[in-house]
Amino acid sequence: MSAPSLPAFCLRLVRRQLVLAVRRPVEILNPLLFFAMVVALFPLGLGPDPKSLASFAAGTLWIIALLSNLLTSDTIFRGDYDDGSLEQLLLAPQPLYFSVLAYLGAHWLLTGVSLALISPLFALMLNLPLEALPALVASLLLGSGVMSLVGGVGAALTVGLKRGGMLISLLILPLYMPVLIFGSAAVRAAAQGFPAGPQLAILGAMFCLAIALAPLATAAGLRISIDA
Amino acid sequence: MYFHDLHSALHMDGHGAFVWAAYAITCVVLLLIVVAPLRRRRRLLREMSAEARRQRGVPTQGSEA
Amino acid sequence: MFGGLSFDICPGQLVQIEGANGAGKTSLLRILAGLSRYGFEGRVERHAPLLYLGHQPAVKAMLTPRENLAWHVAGEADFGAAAIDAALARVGLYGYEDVPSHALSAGQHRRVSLARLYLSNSPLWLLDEPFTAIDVDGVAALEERKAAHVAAGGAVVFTSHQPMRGNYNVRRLCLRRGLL
Amino acid sequence: MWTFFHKLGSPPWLYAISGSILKYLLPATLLALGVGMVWGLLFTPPDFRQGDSYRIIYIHVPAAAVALAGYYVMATAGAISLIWKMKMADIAMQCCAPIGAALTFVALVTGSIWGKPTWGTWWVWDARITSMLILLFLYLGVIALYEAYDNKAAAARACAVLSLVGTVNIPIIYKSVDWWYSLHQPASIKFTGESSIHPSMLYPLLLMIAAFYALFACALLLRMRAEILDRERRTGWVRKLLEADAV
Repeated sequence: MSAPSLPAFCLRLVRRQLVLAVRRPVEILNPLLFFAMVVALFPLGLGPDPKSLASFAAGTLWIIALLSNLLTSDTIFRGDYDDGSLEQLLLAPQPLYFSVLAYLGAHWLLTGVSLALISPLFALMLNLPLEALPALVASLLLGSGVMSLVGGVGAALTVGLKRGGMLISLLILPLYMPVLIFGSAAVRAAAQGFPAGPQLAILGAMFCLAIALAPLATAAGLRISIDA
Repeated sequence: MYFHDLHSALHMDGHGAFVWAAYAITCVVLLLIVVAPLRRRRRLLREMSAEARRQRGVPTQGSEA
Repeated sequence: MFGGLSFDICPGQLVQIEGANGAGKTSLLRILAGLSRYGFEGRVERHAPLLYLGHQPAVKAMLTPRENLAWHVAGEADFGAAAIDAALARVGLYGYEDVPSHALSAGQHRRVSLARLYLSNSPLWLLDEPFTAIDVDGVAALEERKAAHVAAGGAVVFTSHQPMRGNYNVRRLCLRRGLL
Repeated sequence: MWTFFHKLGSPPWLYAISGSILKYLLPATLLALGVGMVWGLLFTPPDFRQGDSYRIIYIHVPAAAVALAGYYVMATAGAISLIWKMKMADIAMQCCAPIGAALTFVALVTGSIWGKPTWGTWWVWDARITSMLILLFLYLGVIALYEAYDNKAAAARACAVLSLVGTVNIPIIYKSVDWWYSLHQPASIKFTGESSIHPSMLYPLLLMIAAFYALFACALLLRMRAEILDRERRTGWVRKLLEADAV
């Protein structure tokens, strides 16, 4: 018998991650719940005036999405590090670059995509104009992909540490900033009736760059963490 | 020198406080990044020579007298 | 931790690494496996695919033994469901294939990961404390399996404090104060 | 070339050569800093628009330039330590971070102090200031990651990876912050163009930039020497050095 092909192995890894998540649905729901609760905080803090909420909505939604992504990124590798699965993955004959890509892809599907899909609901609660909804979903889809990939680097570098939770935010928040800038700008442009295409194109470019480079750094980080 | 006297140099048309404060803070930080490693090195040397002395043991004094 | 080590492991050898706690048994095994690549000076040459089983059994509580084992061997080849069930039966997990792993004991988790030994094609096995949490019958079966693998031209390196119970031809490496 | 590279990797050689370099470089640097500061503070004419507050430029711009360059030095050292497993590169990388963070801090504080008389507020979300702030975060992240690991060899490699990731990101961050600022820029705040700087102001600035680079080199070497001593304290050459020192 020969080793399975690379795509088959990666698909299998994604499927395993999804099965694991579905068996413990709280893990999928927690970031969404977090998103909903923080959305509720903003009117309480800023006042209920629909106009002022609408003017902040684009930035607010993006910051909350960023935070909920950040909170989940610590767990990407932690479970597998603790129970020894990660060692086995490192020893598998398949190149780690692609396994890592599969891991991060699964994380993106579970947090980023689900968040992007329900975000219109919360956008309406914050009085974001309807025209901006497609831009919001598209920018969150692309942006959360970048954030999952970059977050994977932070997760890989801190997975061996007992207290990684706070540290990972220090490491990756500065790297999230360009995503935030263009993501919220896309939504704001759409809300003001301008085309959001350029910003989305830049987010797409960032996504491509992250796909090419982030798994390299993540794989290196995992090898260091396993070795330490 | 551009300024006529010490007072005008300190005052700088009302901007003196800002300018001198900025220079003072900079000097302190620059001094710190130079002095900190020097102090650490001196402390290390002292530690290590103490360790070496411990390993050699207490010198036996007056054994020949 | 240790220095001046040099040895070859050839096909047909059963090697036991012994040593007190903290002597570096696990570290040595991880270096051999290629998990530790820094922090030591020297060279490890591997000419065969290897199978490494570490301290942790890598069993996911939310997956069944069948799913766990299928994932463990997924990198190697696509074994059918029948082969996986057969391997689970060999380690005494017949009838437990579909029970969620969190309902199983630590020894049974260990058995799930040891079931790989009945599937794997890798000639070189590196086993870290394989007998942990395994009962007497299990130990005997495992010893037999290792002997069979060695007889078939494979090689096994394992760490353990206890000598093997059965009468096998074992090469013993003793790590004592960093030396062999 | 290769023997030089090899020597660079040897702690005793680096310790000795850095000692003899520092003997001349450190006094020269301090002298240049002193001269530059006095020159900039007292011997240059004031800017016709900003008056005397522009004199902060002589510390702000060099600090910012060297802080940014320091990150690239750190990332380069990190890459060398990852690729060739060179212990000295490891040490250099780890020693860059606090110095770079300190210089970034200086740039931010002086920029903020400069902002008060010029713009009337202590802090402006100006593109350059914001980028410097993010640079400070990047430095602090590297330091925090290094401190979090117990195993210092692994810490150095983790920091090397992080600083390389940061290097890829710095241009992206700078460009995006720049774009973001130009989008939101309030019309009232405008920086005086520096391209038309008068030579009488330019020369002290160039001197200060050179002095800051030299200071970075000095601080880096000093830190590396201390770190080398600490890591190599059990080796023969350090023992010998101690004995020679004690006698």
